Amino acid sequence: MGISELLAQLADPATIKTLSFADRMLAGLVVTFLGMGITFIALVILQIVITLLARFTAQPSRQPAPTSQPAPASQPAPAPQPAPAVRPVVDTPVATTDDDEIPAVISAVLAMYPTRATGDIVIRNIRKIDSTPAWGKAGIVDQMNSRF
Amino acid sequence: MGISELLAQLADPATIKTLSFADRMLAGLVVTFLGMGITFIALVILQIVITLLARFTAQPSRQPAPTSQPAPASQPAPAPQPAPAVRPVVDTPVATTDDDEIPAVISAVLAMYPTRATGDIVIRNIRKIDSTPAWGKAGIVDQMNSRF
Amino acid sequence: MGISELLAQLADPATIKTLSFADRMLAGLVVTFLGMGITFIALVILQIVITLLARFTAQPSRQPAPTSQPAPASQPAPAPQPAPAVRPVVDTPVATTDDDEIPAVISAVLAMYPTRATGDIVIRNIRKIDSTPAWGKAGIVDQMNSRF
Amino acid sequence: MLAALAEFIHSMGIFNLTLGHILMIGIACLLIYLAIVKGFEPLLLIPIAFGVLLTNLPLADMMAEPIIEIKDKVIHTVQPGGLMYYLFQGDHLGIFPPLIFLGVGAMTDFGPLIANPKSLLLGAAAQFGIFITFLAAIGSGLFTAQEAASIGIIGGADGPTAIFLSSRLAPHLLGSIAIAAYSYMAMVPIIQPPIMRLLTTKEERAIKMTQLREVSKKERILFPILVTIVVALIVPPATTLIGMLMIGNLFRECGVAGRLEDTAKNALINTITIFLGLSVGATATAENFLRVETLAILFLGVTAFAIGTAAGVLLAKLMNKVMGGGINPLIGSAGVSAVPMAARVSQVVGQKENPSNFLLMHAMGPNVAGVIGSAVAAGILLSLFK
Amino acid sequence: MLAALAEFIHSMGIFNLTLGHILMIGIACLLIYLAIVKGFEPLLLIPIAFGVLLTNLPLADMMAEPIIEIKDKVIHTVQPGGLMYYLFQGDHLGIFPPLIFLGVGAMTDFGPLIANPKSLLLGAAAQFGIFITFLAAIGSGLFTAQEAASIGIIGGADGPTAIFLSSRLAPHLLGSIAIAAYSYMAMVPIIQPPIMRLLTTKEERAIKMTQLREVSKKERILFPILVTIVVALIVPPATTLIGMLMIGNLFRECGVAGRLEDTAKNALINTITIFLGLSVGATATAENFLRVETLAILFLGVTAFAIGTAAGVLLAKLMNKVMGGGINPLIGSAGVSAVPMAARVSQVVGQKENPSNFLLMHAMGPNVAGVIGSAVAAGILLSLFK
Amino acid sequence: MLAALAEFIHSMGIFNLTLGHILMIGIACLLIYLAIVKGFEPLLLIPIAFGVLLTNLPLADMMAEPIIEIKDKVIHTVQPGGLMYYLFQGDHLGIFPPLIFLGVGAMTDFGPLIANPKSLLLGAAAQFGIFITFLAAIGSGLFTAQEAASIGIIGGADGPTAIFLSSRLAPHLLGSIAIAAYSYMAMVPIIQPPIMRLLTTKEERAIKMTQLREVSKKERILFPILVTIVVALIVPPATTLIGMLMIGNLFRECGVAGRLEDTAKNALINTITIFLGLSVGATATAENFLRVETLAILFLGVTAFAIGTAAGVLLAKLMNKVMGGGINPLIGSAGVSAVPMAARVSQVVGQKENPSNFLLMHAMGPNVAGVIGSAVAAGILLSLFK
Ligand code: NA
Ligand code: NA
Ligand code: NA
Repeated sequence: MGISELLAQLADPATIKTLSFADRMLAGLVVTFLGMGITFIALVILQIVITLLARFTAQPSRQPAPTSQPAPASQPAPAPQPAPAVRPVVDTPVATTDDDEIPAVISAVLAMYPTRATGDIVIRNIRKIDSTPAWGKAGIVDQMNSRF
Repeated sequence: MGISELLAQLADPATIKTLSFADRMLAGLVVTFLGMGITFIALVILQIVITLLARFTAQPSRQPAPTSQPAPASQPAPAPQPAPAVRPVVDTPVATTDDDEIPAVISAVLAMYPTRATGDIVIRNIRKIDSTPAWGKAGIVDQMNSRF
Repeated sequence: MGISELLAQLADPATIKTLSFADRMLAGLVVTFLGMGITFIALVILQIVITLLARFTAQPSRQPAPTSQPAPASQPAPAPQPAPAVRPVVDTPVATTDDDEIPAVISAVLAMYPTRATGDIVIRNIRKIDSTPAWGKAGIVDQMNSRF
Repeated sequence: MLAALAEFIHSMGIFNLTLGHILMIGIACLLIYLAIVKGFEPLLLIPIAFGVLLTNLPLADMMAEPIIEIKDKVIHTVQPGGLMYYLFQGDHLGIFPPLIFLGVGAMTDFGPLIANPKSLLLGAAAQFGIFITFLAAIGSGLFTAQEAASIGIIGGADGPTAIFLSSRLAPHLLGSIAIAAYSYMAMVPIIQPPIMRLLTTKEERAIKMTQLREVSKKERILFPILVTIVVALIVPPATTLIGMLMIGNLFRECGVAGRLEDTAKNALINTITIFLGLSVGATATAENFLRVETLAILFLGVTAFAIGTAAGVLLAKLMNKVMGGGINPLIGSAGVSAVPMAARVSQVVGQKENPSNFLLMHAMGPNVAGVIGSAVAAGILLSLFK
Repeated sequence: MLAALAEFIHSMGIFNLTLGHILMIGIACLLIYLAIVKGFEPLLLIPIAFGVLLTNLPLADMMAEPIIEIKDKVIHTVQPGGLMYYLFQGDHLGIFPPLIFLGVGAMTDFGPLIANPKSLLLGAAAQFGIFITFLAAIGSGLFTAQEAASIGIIGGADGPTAIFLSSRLAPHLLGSIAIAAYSYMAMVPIIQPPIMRLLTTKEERAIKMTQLREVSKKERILFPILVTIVVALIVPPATTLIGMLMIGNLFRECGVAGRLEDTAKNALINTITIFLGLSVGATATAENFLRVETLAILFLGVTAFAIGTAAGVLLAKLMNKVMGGGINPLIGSAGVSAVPMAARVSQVVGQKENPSNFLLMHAMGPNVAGVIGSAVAAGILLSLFK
Repeated sequence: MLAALAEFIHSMGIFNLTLGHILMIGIACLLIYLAIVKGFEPLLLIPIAFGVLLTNLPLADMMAEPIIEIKDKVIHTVQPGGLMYYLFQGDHLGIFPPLIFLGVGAMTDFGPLIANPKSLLLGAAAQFGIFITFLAAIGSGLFTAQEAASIGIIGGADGPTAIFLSSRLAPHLLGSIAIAAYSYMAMVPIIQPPIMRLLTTKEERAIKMTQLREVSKKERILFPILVTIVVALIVPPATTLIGMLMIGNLFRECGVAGRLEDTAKNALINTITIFLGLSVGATATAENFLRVETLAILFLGVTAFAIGTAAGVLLAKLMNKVMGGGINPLIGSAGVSAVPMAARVSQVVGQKENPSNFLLMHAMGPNVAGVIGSAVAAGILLSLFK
């Protein structure tokens, strides 16, 4: 019995019961090799593609520091803080340098209040205007402004 | 004709027209007694269960005052205010003591503006971080922090 | 062949291929006249209705100035500013006079921060309480307040 | 050319307009007026009224059924149905009302009920309106038992429950019943006070109630789970409504599912409300609505509200006597549900008699109990007449 | 083992990739580039482009039809369909475009139109593009009347209307038509100005318009109701689109349904936009899209835009002459819809001629009138060719 | 009267309660306890547990199939199905899991993976758990290949992938598999650390990693497009999951679709989570769940997690040796996904050894790679066993 036929019998719920333990294990091992093999091949190709991507999009001397320095909102801070049940998070969907400073202002205003209360709130509402004003049309405003 | 049979005839749109007024009313009364009876039984059992629940969850000496003192956001205030068309409501999904104070700060900031304007706004955006940062995983963060 | 029949043949994917170019163009012209005619009729009737509407809802001496002076949130400002990528927009679903002033206060607070950052944010969260507190019931609160 | 034009003109709505259509468009406009200007349950009456309007515009065919074809085990839609037909499937299949209950549960504070479980008795008593009206509808000889049950449920003062029950028992009456239910819920401040004053003495109305105890978080979390189990074990057909109400409430109270609570009580319930309102209104076509039965439904519906109010007040009176005082009978009327309007009515009527009286939180107990009570009653009617 | 591996390798997408797939993947990437880098209607072009990408990845079968079986009055799905198949049902059954209109209505301020009802004439004139293009498509001999009507509607400059009409008349062209419509809507600032300058004199472009009057709340509330009734009575098949646009606007203007307005113009429209965009894009398979007809559609589509623009400007010119001045012909081009881009183009072109000129609010009137006009035209085409 | 009452009483749930029901209700309550008090994945376990509760309340029939009738090319629903039946169609037809992935993509920052593409190897290695467990399940003789594949995928530590695969291969095990997957994902901080310590030396755990490089916006935008194309060309059946994950991520990174990102990661994912959780839980009826196979699934599931963890750590160890150091093997365990819990575990275990060590961002790379890896593995299993 060839491997292909064995796999076919394994895949058919009607015939799998007829396989011996050894056959089942053999077929299972083939699936495991095939599966892990393809998984590795797929992810290795992805790795190569992403590595090439980095090379092709390399920017000579743009100072990228501020762009990504503030940790994205959806990641927990790495530092082991003293078990804070909740922490302030600023959900700015389209984070830019300036955006990251706005919450600081608001937080400063809120910090006028004494206790740890400010540590407990999340400013979730500061948003870029990008797609807000007229639905489906905003993206092109810049284009227009630069054209005329 | 037994009561069960009468009820069956009442329930069948094809036979209800054949019932006399007296039969219809009799059947209807049975439904009323049955219906109100079961409704009362169900809610009385619920009453007993909830009363028992209170007994089993009784806490000896935890001072619960501040937890529920502030009226939940979704209930209109009981006091008959001088017909305010709208009132400020603070929608804090997971209300805690501290949360209830944050809006006070913001309101105070807003109150720098003179007229009744502040009476007209709703601060809806102060939220606990509870489940915000990484979807579906936040609940366990405390558990981890306490474990390690 | 009458116009109706011609139109019927045009509308049938099976017969349109049998029409001559002249017939197709004739039928197409009929559709164009009919289409533009009905479109104009419909919109002219709408024009008349709206004009009458204005007459019937005319208010003698209500000073309407402040109601609509602030440009509605969903329209970009007309003035050609020096290519601002994004501009502050205040999304107040139910705009009233007072509402329009609240954002000014908040903006003023934010403006304590020096750079152009304030020009980049959108305050989207100031909302009237109208339908917030108890779902589906708020609209009638005024009615009650005025009745009792 | 003229023939083509004439043909087109005949396909215009205006040349197919009947008196029935005009009347129904008028009713739609009246409902919009009541919703916007008078503030009658606007969040539901506006979509319902617009649905009535759309469905009565001739030839718009918003409720048209799709034509399908099954070939080689694949379903093809040959001609799509109307938008309202598709939205209506959410009512017809019983999907929308429980999803609305999900959101209602996420908005509801059952604390006053947990603090005072006796409220449940008042929430039960107010369901008398449902069954007495059922009896009257049966007696009238105009309706089948299924129709009578659907009419009675108007007295439950709970829109989603009324729509859930009547979509299963009497779908052709859905429009009239929904319109009656929401209109009367909006008119609770007009319907209830005279009945409340009639059945109570000045002294009773002035009774002050002691402040409710604190309710612990543990109780709040266990409450929805226990209610679901208890109700489902007694009246299984009520499980869908009660279960969704309670999972919504569990999202609210558990403290770790704020995201789900937020969506359940905002985006989700609003979306479903628009769809449900429009499609329920769209069932009120001229031929369905302009009948003597509709008048009977409207009359029986207001009767159901009145009887429910009276039953609640009378039981509260009795409880006050039996339990040695301390219960203001005015809170009994809140048992009809119509959350939170009926509880506010108790508060306002009570405060007129005694300005230092604050009944609101006490009335919220029977008020939310009335929601559970109506769902239970609907479950009983379903198991009897489905 | 090697045989099994070989078999597996043959089931890989890469060994089934055709030139058509590669071209379409290239087109998808181009559209994503235009959307993100050039800002072409990103909210719709990104989902559409990604749908094009997904549907052209071989063997992914995202559009596979489900296989069902009916046994004992119960439908069983034997093999589920692809995700895009299910999402596409929302387009195919005509559900998504009206829901998008619901959200658009909740976002649209019809004030400028109410203040200046003459705008409606310009909104009508701009529909010439639809019908002239229809005529050209018919003349070309390449298309059936249904296909020609769907191509013409690109000139309506209104995505949901174009998708609604073509999903009913020519579903196989849906992908090309949607891509053309949204691309050209994004290119309005490139297409329109030369035509506008060509057809107007320097003096006309410099005309200043008097400020629009205030619009009362009552007018704003009655407007959506009246428009629905009037349009539906004249062109019943336009009721679905116009009705949903107007109920959305009523939520916005009535002042008591803020919750519904909020959901309609945020969570609901965004969700539908994602579903509609992806599934419309997924109809653009290589075999559907890589045809000479697609080139014809792209060419006819831009023609439709140009003719609509010209018709609007010319009628505005005429109105200016007939009505004794005061109407800047530049606002006529805004009648093609493409809200609010076309109105901004009027503003910018006008201000170049006369920096103290503010045409934006005046152009918003024809702009929103163009939305109504296109829906009316779509209704007429539906009633002629469905 | 008594007969009627007796009949009614027999239709009560409590008189139809079996031991199986009681056990399942107990399990539901235990899951709710774990979710709320112990914080085990509450956003999914609460809906799942409530679904288990609802489906095991006798006679509630929440999963009842609808009865339909086809007459004149129109489908009529004669008797509506249960609410859970309708919600379950979203799982059964494979619609909900990819929509959850859409939201997950909108929430996920793939930056750490782009900065360090070697992470992908670790994300691949951790999938060993899936296949070894598949082998064990096949060897046990208890399961078909379809069932064994569905059990193995628990080791992917990714809820939507597990539900997507098992809804297609072994729908009857869906409840047990989902419960196992989410429970073990919540228990990652308990399962992983001992294995990680066992397989690494103190020195290895103390290795400090250099800071990750900046990732440009261009890379972030191109990444989701490239991943979609590459994965789809190699494993077409993975396209649905990976494609939706990546369009969600594109919304997030492109900077011009904030509205869509916002809805995808809030209203939409929350709604789908509620529906998916409830309906997946509702498949866990007593007769489906209370079997020896469930115990085997639970045991095999935790084995899969353990093997995946070990494989990740061992490959990281190897990479550290081969590549000349600088790779802390602790980040390998994060390859099982369970985002971001597994990455946090790497961080915490590493910091115990060396308090100045910050592995979190380095572990996020394998962590998100594990999501891609599991979807690829699921695609391979689908193509082998569908
Ligand atoms: Na009630
Ligand atoms: Na248009
Ligand atoms: Na994984």
